[in-house]
Amino acid sequence: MSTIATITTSFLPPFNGYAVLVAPALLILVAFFSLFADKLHVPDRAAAVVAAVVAAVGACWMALGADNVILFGYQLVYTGDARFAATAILVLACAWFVWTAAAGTGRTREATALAALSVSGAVLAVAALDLIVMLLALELTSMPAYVLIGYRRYRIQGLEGALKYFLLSVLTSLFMIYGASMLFGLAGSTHFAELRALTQSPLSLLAFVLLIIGLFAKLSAAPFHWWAPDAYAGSEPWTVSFAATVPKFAGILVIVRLIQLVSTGFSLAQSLLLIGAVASMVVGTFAALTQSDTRRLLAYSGVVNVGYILLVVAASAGPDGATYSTIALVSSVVYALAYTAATMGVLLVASGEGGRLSDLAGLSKRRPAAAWCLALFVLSLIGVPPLAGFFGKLELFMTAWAAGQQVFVVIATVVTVVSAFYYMRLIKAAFFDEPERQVAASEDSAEDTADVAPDVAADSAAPETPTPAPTSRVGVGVALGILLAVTLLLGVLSGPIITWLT
Amino acid sequence: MEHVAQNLNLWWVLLVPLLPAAAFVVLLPMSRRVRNACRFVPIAAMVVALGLSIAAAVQVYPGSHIGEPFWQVAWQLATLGGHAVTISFAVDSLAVLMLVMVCIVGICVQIFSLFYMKDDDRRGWFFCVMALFLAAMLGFVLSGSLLVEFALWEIMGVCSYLLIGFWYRDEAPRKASQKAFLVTRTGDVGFFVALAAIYAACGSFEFEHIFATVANWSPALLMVSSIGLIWAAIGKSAQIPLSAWLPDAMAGPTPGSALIHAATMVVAGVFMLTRMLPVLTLNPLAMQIILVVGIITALYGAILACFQTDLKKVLAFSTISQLGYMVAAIGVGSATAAVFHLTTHAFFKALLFLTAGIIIHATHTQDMRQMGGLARRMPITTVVWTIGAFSLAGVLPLSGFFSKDEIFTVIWHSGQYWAFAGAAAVGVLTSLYVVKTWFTVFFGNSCNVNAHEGTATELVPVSILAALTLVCGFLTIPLARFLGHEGEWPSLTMAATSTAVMLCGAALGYTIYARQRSTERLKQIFNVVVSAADARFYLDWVYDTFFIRPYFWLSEALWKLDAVIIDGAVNGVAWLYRGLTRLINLLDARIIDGAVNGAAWLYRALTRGAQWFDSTVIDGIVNGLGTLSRAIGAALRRVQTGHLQRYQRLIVGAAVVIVAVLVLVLRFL
Amino acid sequence: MPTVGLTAVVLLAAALFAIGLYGAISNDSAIGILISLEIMAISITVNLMGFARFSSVAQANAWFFSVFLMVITAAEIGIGLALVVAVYRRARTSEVDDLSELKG
Amino acid sequence: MLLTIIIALPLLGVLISALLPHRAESGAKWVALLVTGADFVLAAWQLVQRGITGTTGMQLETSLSWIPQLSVHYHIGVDGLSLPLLVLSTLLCFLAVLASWKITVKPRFYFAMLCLLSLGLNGVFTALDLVLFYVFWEVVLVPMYFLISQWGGERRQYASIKFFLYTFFGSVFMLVAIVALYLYTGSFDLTQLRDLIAQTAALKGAGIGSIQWWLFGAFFLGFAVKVPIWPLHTWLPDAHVEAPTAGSVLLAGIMLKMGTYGFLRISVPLLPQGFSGWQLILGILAVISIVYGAVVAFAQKDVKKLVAYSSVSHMGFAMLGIAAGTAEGFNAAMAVNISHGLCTGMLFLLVGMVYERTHTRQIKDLSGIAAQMPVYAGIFCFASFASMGLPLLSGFVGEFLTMVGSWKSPALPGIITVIAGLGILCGGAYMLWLMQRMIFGNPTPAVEGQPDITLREILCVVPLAALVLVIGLSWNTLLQFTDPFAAALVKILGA
Repeated sequence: MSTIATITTSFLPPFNGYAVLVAPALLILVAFFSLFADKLHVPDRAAAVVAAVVAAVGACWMALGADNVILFGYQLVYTGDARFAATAILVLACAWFVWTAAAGTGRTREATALAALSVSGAVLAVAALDLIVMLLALELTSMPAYVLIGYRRYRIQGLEGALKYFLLSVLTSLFMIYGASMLFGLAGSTHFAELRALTQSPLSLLAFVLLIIGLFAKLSAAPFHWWAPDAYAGSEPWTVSFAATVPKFAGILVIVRLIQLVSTGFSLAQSLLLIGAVASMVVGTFAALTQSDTRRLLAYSGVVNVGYILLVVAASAGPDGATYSTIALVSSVVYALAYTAATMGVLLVASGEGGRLSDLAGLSKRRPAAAWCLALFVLSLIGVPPLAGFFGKLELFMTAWAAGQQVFVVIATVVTVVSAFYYMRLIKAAFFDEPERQVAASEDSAEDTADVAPDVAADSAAPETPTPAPTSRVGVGVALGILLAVTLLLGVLSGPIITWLT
Repeated sequence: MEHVAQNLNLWWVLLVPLLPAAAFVVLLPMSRRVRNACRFVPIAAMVVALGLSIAAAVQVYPGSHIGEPFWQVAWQLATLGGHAVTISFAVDSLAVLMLVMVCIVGICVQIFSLFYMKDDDRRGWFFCVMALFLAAMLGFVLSGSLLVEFALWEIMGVCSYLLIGFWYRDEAPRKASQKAFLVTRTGDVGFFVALAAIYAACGSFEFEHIFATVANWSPALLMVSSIGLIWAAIGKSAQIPLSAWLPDAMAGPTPGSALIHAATMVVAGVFMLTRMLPVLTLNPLAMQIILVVGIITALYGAILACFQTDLKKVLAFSTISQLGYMVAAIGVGSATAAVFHLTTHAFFKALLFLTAGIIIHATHTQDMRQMGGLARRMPITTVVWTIGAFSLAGVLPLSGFFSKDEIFTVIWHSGQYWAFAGAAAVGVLTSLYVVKTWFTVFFGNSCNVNAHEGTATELVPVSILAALTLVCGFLTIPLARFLGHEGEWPSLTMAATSTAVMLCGAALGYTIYARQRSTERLKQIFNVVVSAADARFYLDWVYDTFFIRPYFWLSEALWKLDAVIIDGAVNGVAWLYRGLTRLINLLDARIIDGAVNGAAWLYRALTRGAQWFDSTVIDGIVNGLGTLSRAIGAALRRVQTGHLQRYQRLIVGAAVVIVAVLVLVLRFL
Repeated sequence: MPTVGLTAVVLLAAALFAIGLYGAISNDSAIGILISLEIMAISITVNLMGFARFSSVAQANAWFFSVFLMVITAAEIGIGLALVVAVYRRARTSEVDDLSELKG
Repeated sequence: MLLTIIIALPLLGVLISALLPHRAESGAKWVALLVTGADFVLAAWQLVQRGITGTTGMQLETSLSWIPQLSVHYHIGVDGLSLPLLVLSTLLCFLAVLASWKITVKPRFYFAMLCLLSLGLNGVFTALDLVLFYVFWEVVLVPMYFLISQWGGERRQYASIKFFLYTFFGSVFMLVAIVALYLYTGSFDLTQLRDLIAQTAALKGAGIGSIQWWLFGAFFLGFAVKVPIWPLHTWLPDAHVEAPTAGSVLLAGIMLKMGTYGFLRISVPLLPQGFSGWQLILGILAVISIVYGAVVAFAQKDVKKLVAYSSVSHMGFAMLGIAAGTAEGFNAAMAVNISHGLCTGMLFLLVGMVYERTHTRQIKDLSGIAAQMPVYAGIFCFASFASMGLPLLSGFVGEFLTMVGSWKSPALPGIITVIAGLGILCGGAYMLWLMQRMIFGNPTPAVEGQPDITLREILCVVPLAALVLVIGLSWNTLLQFTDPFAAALVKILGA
């Protein structure tokens, strides 16, 4: 234990403040409250409103909280970047909850509960400095996501997507846990600081690789991204907007922190990450070019963006990477927020319309404000200044270039230019295409009611026809407004944000 | 020859060009009706300008050499890289002479057009543009820097464009104006290059600065600037090969042609050459070129004038040939001869044009064949035309004889005997076509019964010009001395030769045209020459086939290049993509049923992709990259088959591959 | 009888892990996959117990780790079975190969 | 502080006009008019004041740190090069708003986009920090894309996507060059970069193949697409034909100047050795642009396309001026920038007026305008003669100085100047050919009975015409600003 103390105190002054855990605790409470909402004769969307308020309070709490809080004997450490990440996650969650409260169709209580649990897991995961806590937090974040993907029980695609997501994730997380157990066995302790002291042996190397592969799967980085397109295409854009952003954000933080603290021991960490980065960029871009479904397109765009982040992480994992580790951490966190905010924005705009690109047709005529928000989110994803995407990419590429990955940065620039092609198709759909048929309900929602098999077993009580509560335009506006604010301000205020992160 | 003191303060001479300019500025914004009403404003302005120029002439009287200004004003136009660039106006003897000449002719033409244009509803605009033109010409004459000269040179070009195209409703004037402006601008390209070269050489455009440093210019620079200036003069003074625009310019109103295409603008080229003589004389080759061009143009103009049936075309070609004379005079280095001929020519050619205007107005046609026997119906016009025509031909007491004789003597003294022979031949032809027009228009069977004499407003200016043509001849000596050159009466032998030349032409003309004998037999004998002449020696044909038609073709071709090749490369992508997706679907059927584990399949897909990629590169379609990525994208989507088992195998396969690769790397590391 | 060494236990765990992995890959029915995933989880616990017993690692940590592992596995099975049942009710099959509607 | 106000004022316009309630939609144009008008007045007042005191070195500078980690500063300032362009940009934006008075399709967003475009343009011309410059460079791209794609002609979607991708393609290379410069010298600030580059050993090499040469090449790609220089120009005709009148006026009037401004502000002063390597290539490409633009313009059937190709030709003169590398050349480039902005702005406004009346831009349908609309025909002739380069008008200043500059330049052979002279002739040719077919002749059915030019439309054009005449008559009104900058530039190249 002494070695842990010396290492962590070298850069983290001890300070006991369990108050920081208020946010996750409140969220778990909200989850229980929303599960039993119908017992308390509370209207369906009230849960989402409460969750939104809690998330907002949690975000402020995290933002204004003290720095360098160490809990549970250095297992959970809220340094500057962890607090920023937690605030970011809570802001995203708050936006999602506001949107659900405003325009969630059908029963939203359970979705709120699941989301609240997942967020609390994510808030813990960003600060984990111990293998067990990390695994627990990651599982807590991703399990509700499996269920959220399959949320519409009466639609086979949703369930099929959820099952695939579940089985593949469990398989890869078992890889991860197996690797973690092996590392624990060899190093004698589960704390990252101890793992750094691990001597390099073929067995420990294999364990580390398995651990990283598990994390790759969580982030849907290439060779292990197969679940993402099917899982997202199966379910509604509303649930995908959560499942595609918050777990991924937590996964990014974990892998960045892990590489920063542990990788020095493993010389091959950099090449492994580079393989993952290049594979993700290449596979994600090519596959996305021919997509006709918004959710699938954003799934592949997610793969590409994770590729960019892995590139920076790989840069900081190199032999002389230590000098760049802080900037790498900072730029990857900033870029992760920029990317997730934009993706959630696009998906929330698409939730009102429907999953496929053709559903977005004529959006500029129906909902001009939403169409312009969509355009801004897409431009941020492309990386057009002065939006967040550009500054995120600028810092990412400059750090990677400075750390010596010039070749891969050139690949990344080419991928950015190619990505402009398929992102523009979103704008093209929203602004130029004319909606073919005037059927208000898109094909997904039509399916919701159509394939309710008549002879469904009694206990699953055919879903009461979802009394469509009126979507309050103000709520949708607020949700998109929050995300828009993040996209616009992150770029311009990147100066103070970086000072906060370091 | 004592020189007048240089410190005369002649600031008011600048008013001469400014008055018509003010008239233009006043008239421009007016509505059509108001502008028609105050047509007199420009005339008043010109009268005052004439007064001032005569006063200047008196003030400056004994005159001095060309290029030594009595008074000069300069101000700074701009600083270029810290180096100041100035523009200036200078009053010297040549300028004053030209001021007087231009003002006289200008006033006569304006008074004439009062009547001639009285029933045209846009006459106000006509006077407005005339005023601008006169202002530009007067300014041009007074300019002391090459840049000012060039600027006003182009303003005159625009005015001629507007005047030729005055009746823009019909086709001919529109085409003629554009042709005139473009051909003159072709000349201006030379002026541009010359200006750039001169500025590069001596860093300024002022004449005295240029003349001071011209001695130590590099020969290449001297050649370029002189060739450029000559090319510009050729363009402006309608010399060969850029003379095609002047005959077509007759489509404009006659008074306009009288002022611009006889008296003033076309001589601008000659005037500029006289101004830049000190530079040109240093370059013997340039002088030789000028001489050759002058003589050839004179011959070209004279020959074609004989074959014209349109009265105004005859005068146009006659102007071209007389300009050839002036250019030849400069070619042999004598500025005074050229200027003297320029002045006399201005008077009698303006006279001829205005009289032609009266005749056309009376007979309502420009075709000489429909005219005849006008002498009886229009006596005064006939007398006045005779004075002008005979002065053109070079009959003894008239001014034409003296100025032409001056040129003959100068060419003779220069020792270029071939040039003298050419000049003589032109003299013969000139008197030939003068006599021809004289007989066909005024004598023979009278076919215009209702032809009536011109009104007073027409005849007054014409008679003034006629008087001047009579008087000018006797001013040879004082004029020469005014320009600072020791003039003397033409020697007896030279006078005899030129009269002989004139009489020979006249006799030839009398025999052919006096007795209305049919000229068909003559036409068969010289049929080749006649058909060539009809086509103006194929000059226009050369323009069309070598310049205008290829230019149209080139612009179409380049636009297609632009639209097809450069654009095609960019939006060729869409067409390519459709073709290749069909190819992929074909391959698609075979891959799926092959149950392959992830790693092996990935490898084969890459090799096939590489082989397919080579075939596209070999075709050289670089932009296929966009399509390639879509094709690979489509191929990758094939892997995403939705079968869970496949995904699991892919994951495990990938993990195995990665571990294998890392282990290999570890061993070699 | 020869004492069982650390390497023996680790090898056993690795073998169990491999069996579970093969079961997950080759099985068609979802239930089959779930069961093999459980086998893999158990192999991790065996591995942990091996380290706890033989290597100098703090035993308490190993026990915590395996307890938490069991918690995670229990949760996963709960969700997994719920999903399989829901899929069965909707598509009348739990054969994974039939569920290939989502692709591209 | 005043400069920040000038830049940020249009932002106010964007916010107000975008957030107007649906009922008060028509108020948007008044808001835009007010904002751009105030912006122009402020900028013009600065110009007049600077005119009196002279502009040596950077004026109205403000520098705040924006991203300290990357040493990126919000550093803006104005000097002889950028002040005239800033005034031209604010003037053209004001006139563009005045010209689009009859926009009825979603006016709030239209005028918001115009104000955003004005903000971007003001920013580009005053930014003195490479990242800030790049940000404003891209900001200009987005509103123009929406202006063309939302309010354009039939093939507007194709034209806008092509416009976006062409410029985006160019600017990616520019970004790479900016980042490379930062990595070599550690600073983005334009004022310090020159001596930093001079000191860093890595960037020492001159001539082809040296690092400076490659950097100049990357910047060249970014700016050449914008100028546009010959092979990269195919987006211009499409973008112009499909853009609304106000869009074309701004696109041709001021956005093309961003390219030449980029060369004069970044490429030439910062990379003198790189510039000397590229000088001949630039010269040749410029002359090709001049002749190519003029010849192809001759074959056009659509008036707007003709004027678009004429812009390619005129900007070719600006590039030739820059390639010459002499004081006259740089003055010429800046003179062409301003005078082309004025002349082409006038031409596009006039073409827009004809389009508003006859709804056709095909030359064969339009003729005899002089008979039907005499005052309009007069102004059109004035604008055509100005763009043809007639002396006493501003077109002549630029073209003449380019000829003089390129002749004096040691790097360019004499033949280039002669070809440029031919280019001027071809320029005259297509303008006269257009006037002959469109203005003169008998009125066609489309032109018959059209009302003459109205007062509002005259107000659009008169300021431009006045400036063209003033600059044409006394060259010093413009050259007093540009000459100190040109002299400084020549000193840098000389050193």
